[in-house]
Amino acid sequence: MALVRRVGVALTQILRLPQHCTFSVSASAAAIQKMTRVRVVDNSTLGTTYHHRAPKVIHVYNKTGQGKVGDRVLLAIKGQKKKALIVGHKMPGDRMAPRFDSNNVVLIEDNGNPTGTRIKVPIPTHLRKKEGEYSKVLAIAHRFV
Amino acid sequence: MMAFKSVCRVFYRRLVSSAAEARIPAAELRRLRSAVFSREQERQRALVTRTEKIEVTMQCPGLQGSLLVMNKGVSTPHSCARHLTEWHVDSSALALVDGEPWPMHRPLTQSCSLTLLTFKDQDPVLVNQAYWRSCAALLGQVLENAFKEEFTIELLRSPELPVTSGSFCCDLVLDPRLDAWTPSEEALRSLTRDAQQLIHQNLPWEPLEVLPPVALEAFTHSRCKQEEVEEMVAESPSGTVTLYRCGDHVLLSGGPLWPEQGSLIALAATGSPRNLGEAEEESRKAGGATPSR
Amino acid sequence: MAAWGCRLLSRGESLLRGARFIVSRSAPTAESSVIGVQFVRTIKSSTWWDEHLSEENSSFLRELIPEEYNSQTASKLNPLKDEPWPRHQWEKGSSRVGLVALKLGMMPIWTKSAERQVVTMLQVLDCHVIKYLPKEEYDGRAPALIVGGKNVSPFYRSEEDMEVFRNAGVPPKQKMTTFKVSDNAILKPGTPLYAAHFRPGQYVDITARTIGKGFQGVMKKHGFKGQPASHGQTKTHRRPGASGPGGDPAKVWKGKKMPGRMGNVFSTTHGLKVWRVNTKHNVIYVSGSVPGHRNCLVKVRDTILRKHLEAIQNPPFPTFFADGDEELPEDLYDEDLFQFGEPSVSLA
Amino acid sequence: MAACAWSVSTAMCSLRASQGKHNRFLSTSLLRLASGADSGQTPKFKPPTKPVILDKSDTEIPVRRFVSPEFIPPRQRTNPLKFALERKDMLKRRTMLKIPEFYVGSILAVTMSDPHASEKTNRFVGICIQRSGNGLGATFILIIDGQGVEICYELYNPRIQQVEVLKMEKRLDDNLLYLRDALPEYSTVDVNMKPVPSSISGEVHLNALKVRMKPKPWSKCWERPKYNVQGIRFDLRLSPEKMEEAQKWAQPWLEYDMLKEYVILSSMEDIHWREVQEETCK
Amino acid sequence: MRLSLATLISHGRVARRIGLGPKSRIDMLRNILTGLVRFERIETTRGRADEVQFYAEKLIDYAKKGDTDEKAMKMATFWLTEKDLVPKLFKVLAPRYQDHQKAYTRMARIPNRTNLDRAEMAVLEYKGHPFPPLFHPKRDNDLTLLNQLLKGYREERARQTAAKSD
Repeated sequence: MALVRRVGVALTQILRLPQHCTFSVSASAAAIQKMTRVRVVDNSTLGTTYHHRAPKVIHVYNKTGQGKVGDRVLLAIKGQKKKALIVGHKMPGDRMAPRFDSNNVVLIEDNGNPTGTRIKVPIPTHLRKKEGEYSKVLAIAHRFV
Repeated sequence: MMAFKSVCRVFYRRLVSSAAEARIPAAELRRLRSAVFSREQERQRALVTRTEKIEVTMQCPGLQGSLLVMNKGVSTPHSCARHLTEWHVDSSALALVDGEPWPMHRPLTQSCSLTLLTFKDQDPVLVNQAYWRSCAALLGQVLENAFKEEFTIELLRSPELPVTSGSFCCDLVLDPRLDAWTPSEEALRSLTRDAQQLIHQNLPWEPLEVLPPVALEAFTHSRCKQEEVEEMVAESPSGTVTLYRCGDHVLLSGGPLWPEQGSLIALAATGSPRNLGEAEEESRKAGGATPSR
Repeated sequence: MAAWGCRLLSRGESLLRGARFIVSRSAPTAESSVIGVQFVRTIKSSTWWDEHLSEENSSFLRELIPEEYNSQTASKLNPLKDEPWPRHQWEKGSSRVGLVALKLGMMPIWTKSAERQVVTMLQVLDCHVIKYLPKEEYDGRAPALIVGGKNVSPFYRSEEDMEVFRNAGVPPKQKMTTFKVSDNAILKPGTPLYAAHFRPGQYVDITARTIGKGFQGVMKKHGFKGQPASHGQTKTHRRPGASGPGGDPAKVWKGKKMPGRMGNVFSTTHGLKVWRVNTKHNVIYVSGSVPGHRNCLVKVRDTILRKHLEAIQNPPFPTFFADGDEELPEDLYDEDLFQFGEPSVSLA
Repeated sequence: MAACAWSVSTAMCSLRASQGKHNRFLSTSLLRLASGADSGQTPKFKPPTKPVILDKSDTEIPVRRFVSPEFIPPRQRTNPLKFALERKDMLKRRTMLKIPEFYVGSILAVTMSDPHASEKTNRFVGICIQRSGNGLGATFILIIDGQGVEICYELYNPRIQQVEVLKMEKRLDDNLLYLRDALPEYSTVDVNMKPVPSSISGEVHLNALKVRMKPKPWSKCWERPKYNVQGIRFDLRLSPEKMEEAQKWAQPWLEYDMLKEYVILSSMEDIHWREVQEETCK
Repeated sequence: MRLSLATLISHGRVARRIGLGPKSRIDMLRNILTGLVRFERIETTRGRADEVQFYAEKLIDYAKKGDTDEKAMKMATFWLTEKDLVPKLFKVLAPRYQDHQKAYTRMARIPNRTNLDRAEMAVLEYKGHPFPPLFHPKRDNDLTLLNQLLKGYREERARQTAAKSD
């Protein structure tokens, strides 16, 4: 019994540990571009349930092909194509602006409404520049950096 | 170099000009003085009719006891240097004849011992003083030529300042119309430019020892200068004064000057009032001057 | 009251002029340098003073006015043969002289809205006008001024070069450049130029020799794309590819971009904003980067870009004179610039 | 009576000015004291000297000297005038913004104005993992985990409104960039942390903490001798063979190559220290 | 500023490539420096002498810190391959230069080597050694014009600073 409990504790620790980094995301020097593995940070079922293949960016909707905070991307997630919004990346941006340890995206519908109802991680404040388009995404965020 | 300041004192002393003294243009005055100088020089040269030999003993380091046989009244310390090496010709600034400072271009009159002084000697105090005097003389020459024809300028006797004061002086009496004139930056720049161009011409200072009447004749039109001649005659034991000529500028000097003007480099005049403890109202020109040797 | 004083003065001047006229007429040959008392008759031509002023006051004014007159004229008088050149007023379309400056390095600045800008610091070091070239000697259309910067040793200079510097009365310079100026902007050789010639808010063009990079390939030199890294490439990754059409012209066009020496050529960056000017150390802060390495001498002039010409309103013309009337603070700032003595900005 | 109260209050003020952290407790007690003096009708001699003596003993201990690293000019052939002008601006900025002494490893809270944040200011608490740049371009990076976030602050940016040191300490290394690859517990900081008082004299507290790392891959090969990292428990992640292999990149002679040294003269530090003192005293 | 290689070397920005690599370079310099400390005057090629000169000066700087200083001792034991020289460095050379701030060494060019190749040669020596001097240094006396002018300026500056501090 005790053994089972101990194993359980160890298991939960193991499970909790990779919460920060479930997989190796792409290197920090590169921006988010096609085939970048990203982390979905909202609580939508599509993003939270485990799948053997990590979500990947298959298109970036801007002219440069380099996704930054506030850009829309197309994800290949669990065999589906789904739009998402970048809310943080590993590549250092401007000074005085936060840099994250993972490439974070929030799943959105085609009209810009978020799929989930809560965002687990802090969101950079300069995303508010695009308040008009993504006000609903900003509304479900509960922490800003 | 920041410290070397040449000072030109301009006395705002109002000249009580007498009506009898007709004003002569400066160029005319210069020509006149130069003519008197040339005439006297010719006369003195004509006095030497027969070459007499004199013996000159050299006292320079490395040349002790060398004996040169020279011509009396014709040979100068400069010609002695030319008998030695080019180095002596180039670097000698002043001669010491029997212990007396002697300009390089003044003829020797008797058998004597001769020392050629250079700027890098063990004891270059005399040379430094001569250099400082030469700088003041040059500044005076520049100032005399710089003003327009309608203003009268009278050079006074330049006071001797020690080298360590970093400045040399040149006194002059300005036209009374210029009482309120203070030299602007631009005027000082043009003075500097004139000085540099004069230096580049590399004119020699020709010395000539004359009796007081000749000196008085040369400075007929300047009462200050005449007073100065009288003072100098009273000071000198031989009763003569030494005139120097550079180009067509004739001046009086209390001591020997350097042989050429080219040995001064980079003289600059800038205005900076500085009090040396004299009560007179004065404006000063500061500048830098360094020797080429 | 002021008008009254002016009137008095003008009256006095006219009086004085009359008196002098009489002097010169009575003694035309020997003009005395002093207003000789013996020549001046006491003239009672002006009755205005006798009418309106008491005797003491009028005699006082008679003494005062020549003094005033003297000080007014004498301060502008130039007794030297070497006359200063006339200074003109700024008109639209006139082109001023520029400067030679030393590139110190770069530093960040912030605007009032806390935007970061990078500026290059340029120090104006011993900058003087060296020579004036009239229209005929230059190109027949506009006069030019040669400006030099940074004093160097007078040795190792040719006699012809030294002649130029001697005529200007300045020490030899390391760098000399020519500026085409308009007729009203000419300056006398020997005039020093200062950083306050440029004012914050205006735009400048900067010319300098770029840093030499040596022999470089086309990808670095001209930004060609090169060839793929794989897919059957043999020894062809950074090469230029085809150099021209075959067949009809059957030649390589002139000016084809090829590998070769890169850099070490003069280049100009246009339209750099002057953010700040330090008048004590003569430092200009211009936005962005400037060609050339650190400690190199660059040529700075007013911009030729039409859209920035309006920013040049009433500049110091023909240049800034240190002995002029204008007293400048140590630092001149652009109005948008955050000054470090101010409190932190709070953005609303 | 009034004079007595005045003397007490001045003593209090001096105390408050000099004592910094502990002033709250003492000042309240003194306040009570002063009010007691007011109510009590007997104007007996109150000894206000006692706190003053305390003050003296405080000031007698030599204050620790610290010159911010961005004041030291780098080793290059730039005209010193450039750095002098920059330092002048930095000192001017320091008169308006108090930039405290802090080191890599200290826990800081930075408040900056942010037009996009609610309340228009943004406070961030984290560990300083790097100080870089010189002159006005000086930067420092704070790191906080949870979701790993780091912000690179410009020290002289006018947006910065306040920099407070919550905990002053040094770590084993001068650069803590490896915290990015360490377990998150080492870079997690309590946002509502209270400032830990530290003395302004004596040595700075050295936190000899060794961190445990996440499994490889890391952003850099921290085991290589080039980084000379002291604060990582390599034995938990790397086998002795791996550590042996890393020594292939060692260049032991570099330590002795005096050409590579950049000696920051103590006189240079003295000058900057004096400059800062003069400017802040104005 | 972009400097040519020769200027870079003369400014101490880059080192000459000597030997078979960076390690070999330092080892070679160590050997030469050990010889210099032993004999106080050595003859070597110009490039090597120029490189060693910097290290020789720095080693004295360290030695002046005293043999109790850990870093100084470490440097001395590394740079002197023959350990009997370590006491000499601390006990003889360091006291000798106690009054000097820098320039403990002197380098002079000598004619090119002829037996092996035509390499440029130089003599490197520590100042204050017992050997006869290589050449006599010359200096103008302080009565020359420039020295006098500077003296005047110096005194004036001293007076000004004194007046300012009052």
